[in-house]
Amino acid sequence: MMRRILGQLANPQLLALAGVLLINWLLFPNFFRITWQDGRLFGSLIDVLNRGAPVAILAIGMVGVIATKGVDLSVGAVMAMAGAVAATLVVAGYPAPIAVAAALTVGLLCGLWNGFLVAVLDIQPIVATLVLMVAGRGIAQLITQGFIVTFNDPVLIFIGTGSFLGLPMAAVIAIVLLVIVTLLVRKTALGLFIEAVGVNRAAASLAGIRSRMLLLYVYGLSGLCAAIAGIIVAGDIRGADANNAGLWLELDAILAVVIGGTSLLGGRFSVPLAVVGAIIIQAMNTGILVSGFPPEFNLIVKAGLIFLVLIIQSPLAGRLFPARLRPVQEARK
Amino acid sequence: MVDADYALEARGIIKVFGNHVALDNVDFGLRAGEIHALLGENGAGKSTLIKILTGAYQPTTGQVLADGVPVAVDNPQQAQKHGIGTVYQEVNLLPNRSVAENLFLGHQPTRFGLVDRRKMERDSRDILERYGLDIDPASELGAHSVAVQQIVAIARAVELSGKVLILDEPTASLDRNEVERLFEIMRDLRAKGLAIVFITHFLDQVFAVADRVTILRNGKRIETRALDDVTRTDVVRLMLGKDVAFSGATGVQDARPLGEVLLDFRNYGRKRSVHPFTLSIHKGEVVGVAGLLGSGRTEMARIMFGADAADEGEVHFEGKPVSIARPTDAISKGFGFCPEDRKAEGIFGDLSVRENIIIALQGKLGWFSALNRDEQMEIAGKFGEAMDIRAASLDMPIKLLSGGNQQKVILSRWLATDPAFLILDEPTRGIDVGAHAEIVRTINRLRDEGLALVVISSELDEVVAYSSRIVVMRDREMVAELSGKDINPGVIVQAIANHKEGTAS
Amino acid sequence: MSRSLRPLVATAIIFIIAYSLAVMQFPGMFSTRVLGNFLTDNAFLGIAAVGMTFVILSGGIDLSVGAVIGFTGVLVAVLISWAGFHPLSAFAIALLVAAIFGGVMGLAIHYMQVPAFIVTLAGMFLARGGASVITQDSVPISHEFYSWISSLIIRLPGGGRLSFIGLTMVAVFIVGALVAHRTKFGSYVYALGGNPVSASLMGVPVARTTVGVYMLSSVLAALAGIVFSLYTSAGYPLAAVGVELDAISAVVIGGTLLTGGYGFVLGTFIGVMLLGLVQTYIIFDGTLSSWWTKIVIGVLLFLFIVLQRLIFAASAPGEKAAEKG
Amino acid sequence: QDISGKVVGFSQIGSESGWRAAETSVTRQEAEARGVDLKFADAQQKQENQIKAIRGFIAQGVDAILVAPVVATGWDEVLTEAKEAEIPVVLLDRGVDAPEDLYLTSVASDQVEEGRVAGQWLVDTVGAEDCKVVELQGTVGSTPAINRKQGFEEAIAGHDNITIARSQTGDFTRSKGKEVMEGFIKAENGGADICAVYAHNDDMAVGAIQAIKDAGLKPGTDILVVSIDAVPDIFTAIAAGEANATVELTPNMAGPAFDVLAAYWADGTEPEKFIITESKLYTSADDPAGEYERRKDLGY
Ligand SMILES: Nc1ncnc2c1ncn2[C@@H]1O[C@H](COP(=O)(O)OP(=O)(O)OP(=O)(O)O)[C@@H](O)[C@H]1O
Ligand SMILES: Nc1ncnc2c1ncn2[C@@H]1O[C@H](COP(=O)(O)OP(=O)(O)OP(=O)(O)O)[C@@H](O)[C@H]1O
Ligand SMILES: [Mg+2]
Ligand SMILES: [Mg+2]
Repeated sequence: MMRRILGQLANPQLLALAGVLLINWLLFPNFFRITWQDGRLFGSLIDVLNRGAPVAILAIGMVGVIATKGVDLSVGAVMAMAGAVAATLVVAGYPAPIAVAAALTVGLLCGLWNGFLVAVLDIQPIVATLVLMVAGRGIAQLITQGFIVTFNDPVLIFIGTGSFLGLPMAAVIAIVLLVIVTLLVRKTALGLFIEAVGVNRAAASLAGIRSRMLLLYVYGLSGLCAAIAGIIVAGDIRGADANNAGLWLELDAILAVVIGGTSLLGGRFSVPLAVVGAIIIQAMNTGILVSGFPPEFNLIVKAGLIFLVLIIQSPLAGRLFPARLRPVQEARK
Repeated sequence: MVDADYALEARGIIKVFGNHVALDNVDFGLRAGEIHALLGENGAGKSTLIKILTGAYQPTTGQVLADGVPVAVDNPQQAQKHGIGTVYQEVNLLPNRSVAENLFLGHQPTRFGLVDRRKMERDSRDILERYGLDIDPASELGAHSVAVQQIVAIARAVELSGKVLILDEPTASLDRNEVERLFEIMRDLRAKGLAIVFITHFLDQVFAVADRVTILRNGKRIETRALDDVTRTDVVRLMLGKDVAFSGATGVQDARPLGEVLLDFRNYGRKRSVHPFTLSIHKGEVVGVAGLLGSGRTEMARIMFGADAADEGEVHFEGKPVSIARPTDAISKGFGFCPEDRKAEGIFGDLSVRENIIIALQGKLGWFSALNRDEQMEIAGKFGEAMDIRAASLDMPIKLLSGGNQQKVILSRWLATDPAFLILDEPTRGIDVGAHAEIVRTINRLRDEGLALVVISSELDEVVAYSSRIVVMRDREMVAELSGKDINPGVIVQAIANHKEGTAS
Repeated sequence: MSRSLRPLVATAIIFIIAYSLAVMQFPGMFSTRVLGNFLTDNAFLGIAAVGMTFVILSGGIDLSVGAVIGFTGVLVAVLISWAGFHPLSAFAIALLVAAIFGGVMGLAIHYMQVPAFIVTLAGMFLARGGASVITQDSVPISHEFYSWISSLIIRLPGGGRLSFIGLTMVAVFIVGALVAHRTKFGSYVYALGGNPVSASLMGVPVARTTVGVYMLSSVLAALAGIVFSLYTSAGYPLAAVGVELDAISAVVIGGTLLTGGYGFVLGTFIGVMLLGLVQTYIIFDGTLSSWWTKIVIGVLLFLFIVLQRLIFAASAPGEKAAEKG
Repeated sequence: QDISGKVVGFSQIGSESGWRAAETSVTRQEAEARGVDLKFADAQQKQENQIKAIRGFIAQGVDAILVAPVVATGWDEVLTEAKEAEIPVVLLDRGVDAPEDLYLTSVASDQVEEGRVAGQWLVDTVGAEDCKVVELQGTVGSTPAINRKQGFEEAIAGHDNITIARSQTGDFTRSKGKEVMEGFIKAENGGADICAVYAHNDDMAVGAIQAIKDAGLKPGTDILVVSIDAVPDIFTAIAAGEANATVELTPNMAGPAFDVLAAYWADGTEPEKFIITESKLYTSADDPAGEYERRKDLGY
């Protein structure tokens, strides 16, 4: 038992996270300092959680999609749409719960639309979701008419910037989602079915798995997660910025999932590790910020990180490292 | 053992996958002008050995020699340069490209540096003609049946084999005539001095063409002998490492009373797939389905299971009309289906053996009543043992198992759901004698336990052995239903061949 | 008609219909000027899309092309304007750098067995970041060679002009089509996209082909970058952001299957022209906000995909009809 | 002069910020007021799209073209084409590196001056006290980011008490502005060391203000906030004492442009080559609440 837990801790994702945090600490000695202030925790690590939350939430939705051998490129655009819907509704005088519900519904519908294209019309996921990726942001702009729709609704603002038990609300939402989704896939057979569909959809159908419904759910969840992230991001800046909200975040989310060890070819997946992936990305972003690096280098550092993580995960490294450093599944034997 | 006139030789090959030794110090020599059969149970290491000979795998230790000289075969391309042509076990061509391109990929004729398509297609036509295939070389390979694809694969390998031709179960999806033609070509090539490796599970075929035989068991080479020196029983004994009585069953068609009707298909059919057929299936009987390749047996099975929806007729289950429009409908009534194409439709390659076994049961239970790990282990362990599934661990990915063991896993998957009706499409294809007997025994046992079974098989002896009735398919139509004394190969062949010139053998 | 040809024909027919409808509404769109502009304005996109076609045919994807275009523009501009290189030697250097860049991505994809999506995403960050590190400014290029190239214009009656870069694109398409359909390399690319395992067992040099495909894509992206620098006489690190998505859209609209193995270079040409047509139409209309461009392109993508789905009734290779429930 | 019925093409950069959205709607209003048929094309931040749009306008034979160029370089060829087609071109809000005879005039603010005004305000405000400034840059490589940085640095040059301690890009957006500011606060001793934040646009400043508040500090007092654009939301902040100063960039570039065009069409009057709009500084002394009301319907 102990060995198994140790084995799990020694996986490349957590090692990478530790590495990034260590570098941050070297560059910025106060990185781990956390203080209590105005009823909330305050510090760079908390920022990592808070800022990483939207991508983590996207990754929670994305990981299921990727496990079914799909990908959802539309999440960034769906974030923009959800934010736009929530903001325009509260500005038009609707109560916040209705605005939030409407935004979530829009996200869910977008997800189901993607699921419909993938599951029913059998369109390759990249293309299917490319449609909403392109059109979705346009629709979001149509809703806001291109303006940043600002609001002062306390509920939305709380979702974006409030805190609960000292933790930023965004991080709390991400953690709750992580727990719910992890339980949902691991305590039921959903996870197994998702993996089965990802590995061999034809065989899954013949084995009595309703792969169409499953894909609909999975994409629906991804859309829902995107909407949640969209509301958080809008609440954070007290405004819906259809142009920039979630821009290119789909790539970060996919990256997070891949860093989390889920193959883009579908199959085995892990929700917690995808979230770890999101945190790694954010830890690096925050590290660049606090260490005072010139901004021109941001992208290069990011590219470097990707290669680093990929090299650690690749089969090549498997041969160089002792077996116990390799991913969990193999090490378990 | 060292023999200078070996055209191709493997010496001291050890191949380890993870912690599984697939080949253990194997020597294998191939002379020019011989047909050398390579035999062994499923998972004995035959395919692995030839993959090493052809550069698809690298040996952990050991050497490959051509004409007595050590050579490095780092990839299949180099093997081709050494004049080795190979048909791998699965049809491994490119369904998205034309037939001609599949034949010539890698060595297309060129003019001014560009591929000369006209010449390529002309040459292809000539080549295919030798195999009795009259198809448009420019057509997409994927549009043709598995059998045609198999022949194209063989033709390609023959074209590439300047010196050595390797055939890993090439006959699995061919009919008698096609097999005969393949043998002619093999003999012809042998006469021209080629060295040929032939892997199959059909002992008849081995004795029909091969000169020598090498037998592998559990990754070890057991024997290499001239075929003249051995008998069938010797071979089987060597393969299994023990004596087995041939289950050369002559049919248990004693007039056992049939159970009550479980399923009743009435004018059941699907346009452009299967003509409407009428068939009732009783509890405790095996209905065998015979027919030539492409006669629509698989399609019939698929609509019975709801994998394709029927658009005509009706079906009654236990006397009541039901709708079976999708596999879940069928499964909820206790159906099970082992598909013909194991790799594409049967196994979940990356999932564990355990998950592969429990998945249908779990599908039936639904998401919320998930089996926990221990329950899964118990179920998988039970069937693993009952079916004698040989896997290092139930947690290893099923894709690492040999074909026969994969088939047993899929059968276990359905048995775990406690089915009332099983459809088995070619359950014994590409399976060794031991596993074969195992599966036939299982079929018999299930029937005796009161299950209804539909079994599709191309091996007439086998169908005859366990079927209570036999349905014959031809041109996507059910043309005969045989029972009682009619259940013998002769009658079946008659029924298949009826109105067709010269197919009866 | 062969199955894989049908989407191509459908795309071509739709282009003709769409263009006719547009001309009916705005007769000005049927002029040599607009037609000439189609070639010139889409030259860099077209060239990059040819590379993308190869990548997609091989079953991969290349997200780095937009960044490589931007990087090449900056590199060329800096070499010419700051370091005083002759444009031709600057071009050679840029193409070489791109070849190495693409080659490394290909090596990583093949030997590290990492999905192309991720490797080229890292490549995108690297190239874009590299460009901003070299300069953050837009660097103008004023060299007589550039003016000379710009002056190479065939004037058509009716105010139209066939520019050097437009014709370059046409040439790249022709060569691309020849390579794809008439060379061994081309057949290897299709083989890889069809089934990499089979391809390898059939003796396709998988490593070399993979590296070659990404090299080709990067080199063509660099060529597109050069064309872009000729087009704007400058190098700008933020140039061509998101062009990879336009290129992918063009390839998809042109009837190439994103899973690889099926498609035509010519289809991509029509795809590029169709995207250009949408933009030109919206410019002619002149009342639509930018979000309508996005929505229309999204809708178009959708229509095409569905249409191709209907025509190309069989599903992706390997996943046959067992889909129910 | 009456210019109604004229067809004018407007190639806008995009709608990436509140200010730009306002410019678009003001341009539309101005066109409508004058009866001009405005053809609008939005380039989504891409120069290639702008070139396409201009070519499209030329092919349509419009009477004039307005361009808000996304970058300064690369316009020679397409402007030459416009000139050959005898279509006057007016540049809005940014200049280009092209021969001056290729366009009629350029209506723009002086972005370096904007930075300078902001910097000067800071110099005047802090006097001789030491002041560590953190800077929120615009999109890396964009012209306004480069110019506004330059102007600000010019203004504080020679005042050794004022230093730029940290400078990162906030991509001109609120959310990035907020995130970057959070990082700055952590890096600078919980914000205690920061004396002022200079944001290249108001959107980032609004984000930064929230970050400062979240850190338990008072924006406008503990940390001075100065930015550029003068969008409505910053006036709300100034009125609340959370921001200190903003430099106006007027969204009405089209008004002067149409006036110039009207004169040009009437009798071929060649206007001045550069029409510079005013870079006016607004602080709490300038009736921020009133400014907010004046602007809130302009479409920011
Ligand atoms: N890539 C692989 N990784 C791990 N184990 C493998 C791999 N390929 C084969 N094996 C294992 O090696 C053993 C030999 O397999 P091989 O495919 O050579 O058997 P075979 O004799 O061809 O069997 P069959 O008659 O079923 O085709 C099997 O136990 C199989 O599980
Ligand atoms: N006359 C024909 N022309 C073209 N293709 C055919 C023809 N008959 C059958 N086929 C194709 O051959 C394939 C094999 O058919 P099917 O699977 O029904 O045969 P089967 O009797 O089950 O044979 P098997 O022994 O392979 O299971 C099918 O894909 C079918 O489309
Ligand atoms: Mg084998
Ligand atoms: Mg069959």
